[in-house]
Amino acid sequence: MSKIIAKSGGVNWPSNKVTTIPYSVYTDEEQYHLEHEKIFKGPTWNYLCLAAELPEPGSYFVSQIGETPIVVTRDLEGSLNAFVNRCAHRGALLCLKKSGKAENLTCVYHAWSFDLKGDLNGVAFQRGIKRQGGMPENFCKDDHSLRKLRVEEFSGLVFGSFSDDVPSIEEYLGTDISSRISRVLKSPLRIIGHNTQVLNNNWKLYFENAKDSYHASILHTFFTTFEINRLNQQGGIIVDSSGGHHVSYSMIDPSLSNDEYGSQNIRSANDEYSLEDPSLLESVDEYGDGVTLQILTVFPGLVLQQIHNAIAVRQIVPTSVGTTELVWTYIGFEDDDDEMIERRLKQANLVGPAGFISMEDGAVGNFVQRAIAGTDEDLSVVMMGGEKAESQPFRATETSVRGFWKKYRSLMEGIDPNA
Amino acid sequence: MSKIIAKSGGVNWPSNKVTTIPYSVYTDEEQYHLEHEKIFKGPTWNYLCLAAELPEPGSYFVSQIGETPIVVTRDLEGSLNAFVNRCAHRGALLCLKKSGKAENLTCVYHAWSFDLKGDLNGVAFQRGIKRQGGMPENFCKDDHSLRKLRVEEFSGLVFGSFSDDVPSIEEYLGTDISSRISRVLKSPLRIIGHNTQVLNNNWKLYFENAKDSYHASILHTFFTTFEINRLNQQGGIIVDSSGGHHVSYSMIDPSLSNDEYGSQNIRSANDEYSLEDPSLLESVDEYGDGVTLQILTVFPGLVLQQIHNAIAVRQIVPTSVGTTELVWTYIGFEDDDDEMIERRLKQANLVGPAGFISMEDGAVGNFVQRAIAGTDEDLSVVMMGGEKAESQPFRATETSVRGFWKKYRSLMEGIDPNA
Amino acid sequence: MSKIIAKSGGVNWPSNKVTTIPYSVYTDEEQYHLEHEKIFKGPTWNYLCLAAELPEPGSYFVSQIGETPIVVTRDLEGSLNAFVNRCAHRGALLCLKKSGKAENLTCVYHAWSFDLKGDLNGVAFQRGIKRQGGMPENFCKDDHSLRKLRVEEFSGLVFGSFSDDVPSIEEYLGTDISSRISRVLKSPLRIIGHNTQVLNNNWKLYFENAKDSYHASILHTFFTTFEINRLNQQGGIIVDSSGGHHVSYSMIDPSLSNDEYGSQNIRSANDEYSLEDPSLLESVDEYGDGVTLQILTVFPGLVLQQIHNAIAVRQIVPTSVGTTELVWTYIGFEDDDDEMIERRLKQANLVGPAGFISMEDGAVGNFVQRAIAGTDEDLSVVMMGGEKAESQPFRATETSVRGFWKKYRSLMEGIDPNA
Amino acid sequence: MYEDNIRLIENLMADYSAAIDNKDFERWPELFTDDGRYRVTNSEDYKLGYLHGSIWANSRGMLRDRVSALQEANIYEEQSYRHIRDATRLITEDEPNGVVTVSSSFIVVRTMHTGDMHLFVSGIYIDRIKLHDGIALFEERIVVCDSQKIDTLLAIPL
Amino acid sequence: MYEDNIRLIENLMADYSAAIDNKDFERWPELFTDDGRYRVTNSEDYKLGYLHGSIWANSRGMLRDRVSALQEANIYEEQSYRHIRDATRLITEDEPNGVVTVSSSFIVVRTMHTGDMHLFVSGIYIDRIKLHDGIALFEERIVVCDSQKIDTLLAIPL
Amino acid sequence: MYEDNIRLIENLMADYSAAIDNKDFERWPELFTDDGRYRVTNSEDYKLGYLHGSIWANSRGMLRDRVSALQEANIYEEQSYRHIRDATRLITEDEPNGVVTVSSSFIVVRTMHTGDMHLFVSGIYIDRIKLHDGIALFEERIVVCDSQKIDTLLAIPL
Ligand code: FES
Ligand code: FES
Ligand code: FES
Ligand SMILES: [Fe+3]
Ligand SMILES: [Fe+3]
Ligand SMILES: [Fe+3]
Repeated sequence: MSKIIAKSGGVNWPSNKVTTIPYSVYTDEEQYHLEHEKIFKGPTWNYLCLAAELPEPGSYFVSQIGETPIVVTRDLEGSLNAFVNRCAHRGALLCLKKSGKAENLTCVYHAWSFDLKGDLNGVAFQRGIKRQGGMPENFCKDDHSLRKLRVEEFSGLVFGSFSDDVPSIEEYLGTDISSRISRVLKSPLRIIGHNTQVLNNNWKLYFENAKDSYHASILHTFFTTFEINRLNQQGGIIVDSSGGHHVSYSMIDPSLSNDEYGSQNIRSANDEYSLEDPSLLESVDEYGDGVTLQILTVFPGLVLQQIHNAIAVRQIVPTSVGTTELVWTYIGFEDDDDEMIERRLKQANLVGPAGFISMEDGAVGNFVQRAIAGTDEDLSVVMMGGEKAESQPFRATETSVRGFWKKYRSLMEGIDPNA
Repeated sequence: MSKIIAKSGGVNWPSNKVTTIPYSVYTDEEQYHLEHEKIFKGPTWNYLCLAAELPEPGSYFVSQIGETPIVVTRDLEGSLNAFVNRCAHRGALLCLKKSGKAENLTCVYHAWSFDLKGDLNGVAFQRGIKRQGGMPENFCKDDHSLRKLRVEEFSGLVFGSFSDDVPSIEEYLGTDISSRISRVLKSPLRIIGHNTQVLNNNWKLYFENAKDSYHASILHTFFTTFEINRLNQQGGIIVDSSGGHHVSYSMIDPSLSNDEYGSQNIRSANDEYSLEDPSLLESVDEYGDGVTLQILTVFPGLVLQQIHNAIAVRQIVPTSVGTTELVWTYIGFEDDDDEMIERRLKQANLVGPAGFISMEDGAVGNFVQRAIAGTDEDLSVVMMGGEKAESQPFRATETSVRGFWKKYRSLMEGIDPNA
Repeated sequence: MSKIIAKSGGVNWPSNKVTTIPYSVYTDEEQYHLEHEKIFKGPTWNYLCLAAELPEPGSYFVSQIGETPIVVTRDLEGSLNAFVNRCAHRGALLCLKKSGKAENLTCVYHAWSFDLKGDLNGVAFQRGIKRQGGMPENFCKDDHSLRKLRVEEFSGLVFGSFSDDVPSIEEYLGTDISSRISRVLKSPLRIIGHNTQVLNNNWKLYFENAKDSYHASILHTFFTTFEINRLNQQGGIIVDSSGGHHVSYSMIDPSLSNDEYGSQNIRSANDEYSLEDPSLLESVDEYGDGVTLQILTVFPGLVLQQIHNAIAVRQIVPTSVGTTELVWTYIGFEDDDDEMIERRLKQANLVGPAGFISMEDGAVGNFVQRAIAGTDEDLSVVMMGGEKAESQPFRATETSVRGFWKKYRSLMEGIDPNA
Repeated sequence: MYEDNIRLIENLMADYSAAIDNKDFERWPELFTDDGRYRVTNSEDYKLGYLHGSIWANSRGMLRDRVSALQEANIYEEQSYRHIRDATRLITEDEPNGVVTVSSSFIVVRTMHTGDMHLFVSGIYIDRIKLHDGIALFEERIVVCDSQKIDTLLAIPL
Repeated sequence: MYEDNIRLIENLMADYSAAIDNKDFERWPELFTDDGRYRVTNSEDYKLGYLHGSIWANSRGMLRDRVSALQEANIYEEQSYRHIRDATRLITEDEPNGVVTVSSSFIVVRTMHTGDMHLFVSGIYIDRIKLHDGIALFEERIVVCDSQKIDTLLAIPL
Repeated sequence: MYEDNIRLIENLMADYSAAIDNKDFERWPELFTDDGRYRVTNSEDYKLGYLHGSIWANSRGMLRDRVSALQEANIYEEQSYRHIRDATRLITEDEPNGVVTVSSSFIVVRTMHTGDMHLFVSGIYIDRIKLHDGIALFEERIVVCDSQKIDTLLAIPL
């Protein structure tokens, strides 16, 4: 095993580069606990939900940051609030349903109640009964608010942060990422479905996978076969300056041949394969820019996907060092006509837990988790496209994966990695 | 996070008071391991079973202290014994059934056998076969007894201790608690049923819940609604000097109005609600003292409950830092007539895993366990009724919960908390 | 608890003998992790599979060492190879099936491909696409082979080692063990079945059980009752000089009475019991040496069993500190005639998860694991037949269990135990 | 037994599971006679002859009260059951009184609103069914769970 | 409903489960009409009226394409299902069009090639069945899973 | 197949599950013909044509011996099974010999005396059933478990 130059939690890093990753980063309990402090409760913006999940004043919605349960509310003035979903008295869950509507949040255990801003406004029997019992005179409700988060909305996405130091969400995202989020979330949303995929692997393995443009046309042969996307299309990768966020996009260019592929002789070259009902792939260029695929990630846990007319938001929720939940929300827009709705429903076959071009992503992280058992002293290699984490005008690269590790190490170790 | 003034296991206490409790006390593995040494194997009396489970000489019954399996026996002289249910040879479970009758306990693995006092009285092939093999000459059976516990019985309750220092059970309980145990267990018992409730939370969260008179009329709306019990009844809390044990009792006083309730405007005020078959609540004052409810706890794991004519013993058995089993034994008395038996069976609907006034207790501990995930650096607040853990003539208090923490901290840290 | 004289992981040893074993050796996470370094990846030969599972060039078979997944291949020259079943790029499982045939092993994630010797021979888009992207110029395939193991075959058994220091397999086994392996695996094998038994206990408890000749006639009453094997037969134990390997054998001697048994008065003396279909036990002396039973173990995880004509190989695979899998392969020989095949199928009722004389072994380790919960500070006793780990001409002994601990401690602590 | 009685019984069984699994709880008490008995016990208590039930009723009124409590008083997280039943076996048939005793093995899978799902209970139903005027009702249903353990709580009847 | 129609429906149900559990996948689309609809959803989405399905088809062709992808394109570890169904309940009967709507509770146990087995899904089938010339085919099968969670991936249809 | 034969087969199936789940073990061998065959295997071995069985018998005597061992010789913790079977499917019918081949999917839930319960086995029964003089008996029952893994031990037959 290579010599140690840096250490965080129980993980030893062989260098200050991001080209070799110790596998213990996916298995070490101490590291996982430290991630809660340095990343999830650190200077980051964590995706919480769509603003559309909170349609009116009094709406609340339950989400999660790291393993911490969070409740998001729209208060009576219509502004958004977020706090830990935990009563300030003895710590019971405050909201017991996924979502709902309320003027106050009242805990079932002893009926302490909180307004939608998270402030304590009622303590059952505070003065006791018949002047017996109750809370001490010096008890002050203002000292017992819920644990509040900062919350900001961007293009209908709601983000929360435990940190006072993190800049505004737009500054955090940067203009490149912001503009490509707005591009997709162009108008009022309509939610068309939800589900949750249970991933038997560390959360980072999924986030890397979403950033990994190298695997797209190889692991998912459906892509190549049906010319939905391939590396020899026009396209590229944008990585923000922090490294944490990225966009991968591509445009079909049917003129290009498959020879590059044949010459690679890899599993995915299979052109005689054809669909009996090709309507699955009849898509429209709803953005008018010819971009057929845009995968965008925001550190540490959001994926925004546009694949033809299939649009979805994925939230990555860690549940233990070795398990993760991927919360899918499938969306369209208020102004979709019936044809567009049916188109989105058909194309939804491409994505999600049963998606023709995404089901593999639910398993491949677990393939790594199982493969490193017993030998997590070894290293993973991230060298495709160089050693840096800059934007690149092609997709045969792991630049955005390196970007992830650049951001991750800077937060975990407080260093400035060589990337 | 508040500054540390004391530390046990992986838990940091902000002060020597018992009014704020760090949530990590419910999640920390190191703390949980230390509890086995300091509490379960420490100077405490742990409830094991009812003497009625051991009807005759030769009876044995399997129980648990902390995670340690225990077997209780009634030896041929009729006296009670207890030891770890683990063979002194290679450690196999000795008794494989929940209960039974035997003259010797013989291990299935290599047939070492032990008498009902836990002494080794037979080693298969001790002298080998045909003078070949067998145990060394210097092997002495007396050095290989089972690991024995002290055992004492009080009012038909059997307790065990790993400690030689703990005083007798009556002294441990004190007169206030002793007398109220004897009050309920007035005459020869008849067991009418068993079941076990699996709690997905740390054991302490359930024990606190049983001591918590504050929640009773709020979480369990059935109480209030049917005037089975409410805070504006006569009643009170007795906490013993150690803090570990308590009694909460009340007597119906129908004259009192519900206005106090209305004014609190909490979930549980719902008086138009009526039963189609009110026979459920037709109870008799079998103790002749008008006490309709008595909840009694003995540190660290016993709850004795009388609610009208529904009588039950609950044993709290930790199974991991985050899971617990609650073993219910439902009882009546030998001299119950048929009406009383039916009355107890009907009123049993009030308690247990499906109990109208107890089912919530099976879930609320888990609400806390889930709510503190990822943020167990925060604090729980226990201030209702002051800062002390003394007896109080009212029930709008958390005094017995503070009592628990007083006893707990004195054992875990060897300090004398300010309570 | 006795004073500490040695420590490995979180385990304290009371002496340098192997007659008392601290129970924490079966429960301590740190110890379990250290076992992977010192034992499974240390100077040992780990059983992987039968050579018969790799019939021809291109065959591969997936196995495990400790928790590490391993793939064994037969390369195009027909020689055997083994490596960690983990891609050298980002660490995905390379072989996704239990076994198969291939000329190259291609990873599904990014299509890196490896030859059957474990060398990297293809990197998808290594040169990028249209001269864009791809791997750095200085990237050298030779630096990215799979993690290779040493592999050796003996009598149709395939072993692998992470260590360069361990001597050849024959030297590792020694002549006594080698010759008795060859005795059983006399000619070309025929596999007649597989299954896997999930053991809810630490791996060592099962390995000790397989070495423990003391329990055989006591735990498994079927043995005694049907004179398949008993302690008062001729027989004995061979322990190799390292202590790690052993052979236990016996020959029927019907002349001998059961009095020894009666006098022990243990569970297993039950001679009135008879079979309705005795054909179960009609066996033939296929080795012509009258040996009706031979149980052989190779440190750290192989059991080779001959019981009459029931022959099986058992691989012990740890899956966590408290769980283990026992992989059974039931075998015969190519030259078995139909009668012999039916005989083996009938006698297979004796062994395996439902075996008349082995089912108990699947449970007894779990009896220990449960019995030591909460009190693993205590000690297990291994004194039958003395304090040493030498070969002995009788079976009322635990000499081969002591042998296990001798080998175990020498690897874990680097000491030379007094045995 | 007559074909049509078999059909009546099978429909009663299916209506019972559907009433609970579809949360049509008001329908549940109506599948019992006025003095219908219902008890949830476990194989250990049942063998020992203990009469206790986690849920115990000897009137349709008590069953209706259980439903009201479920809907108006008790606090529990949103959850749903899924019953899967094995074949119905005839045990005894009391022609004159038109009462049939049958049993059937079952499992119940419980799914919480969070999406967490697990095998909640396995056991056997022991039923006395009253057949009258082409209507079948439970005179008694004893739910014998194989395990004495109940996870968290038993809010919805089995 | 006529006895023989009941038999046709029961056979269709059994053929469906057998086709999937025995990995006779080509048989699966043939149990639907040409314009057969198939959707896998969950109780939450179903209640909210969301139209999305993890698997969504409105033609037999789409079902056949799902099978080809399963066999030619997608990567997943070898695995098999085991369906256990409860009784079929009649919901509505549309004589003139020979279309019957029925429902049945089910569970699916999934076993991986590694031997790891678990309760994968519980839920209810809501089926519109076309009966014509002594043949029964699915005009629509909606698979409503009780949980919105799916472990790892959903490769084989439910 | 004749209605009454179907009833005979369904009763045999139900008696089999009940004999085991109710621990009426002596009844179990009597559901087989004198030369009845019984084998517990797994889908992997079954596909590969391996003949081994964890439990393997080719006579009613061997089945009775299994029961005696279970009751007199072997040590195992008290435990019980709960069988849930899906519909019986006809595979082939050999009129002249009155032998019918059928299959049915099943699961078995195992509950230990401690109250721990889990999904123990899922699989399929493949049965050759002899129908003679209004009596149905197993000429062969092959129990094909979906998984090759068996938790702890297999004491009670499946
Ligand atoms: S825990 Fe919320 S009010 Fe007490
Ligand atoms: S472990 Fe009990 S006799 Fe050996
Ligand atoms: S992980 Fe194997 S090729 Fe990338
Ligand atoms: Fe992907
Ligand atoms: Fe309570
Ligand atoms: Fe053994």
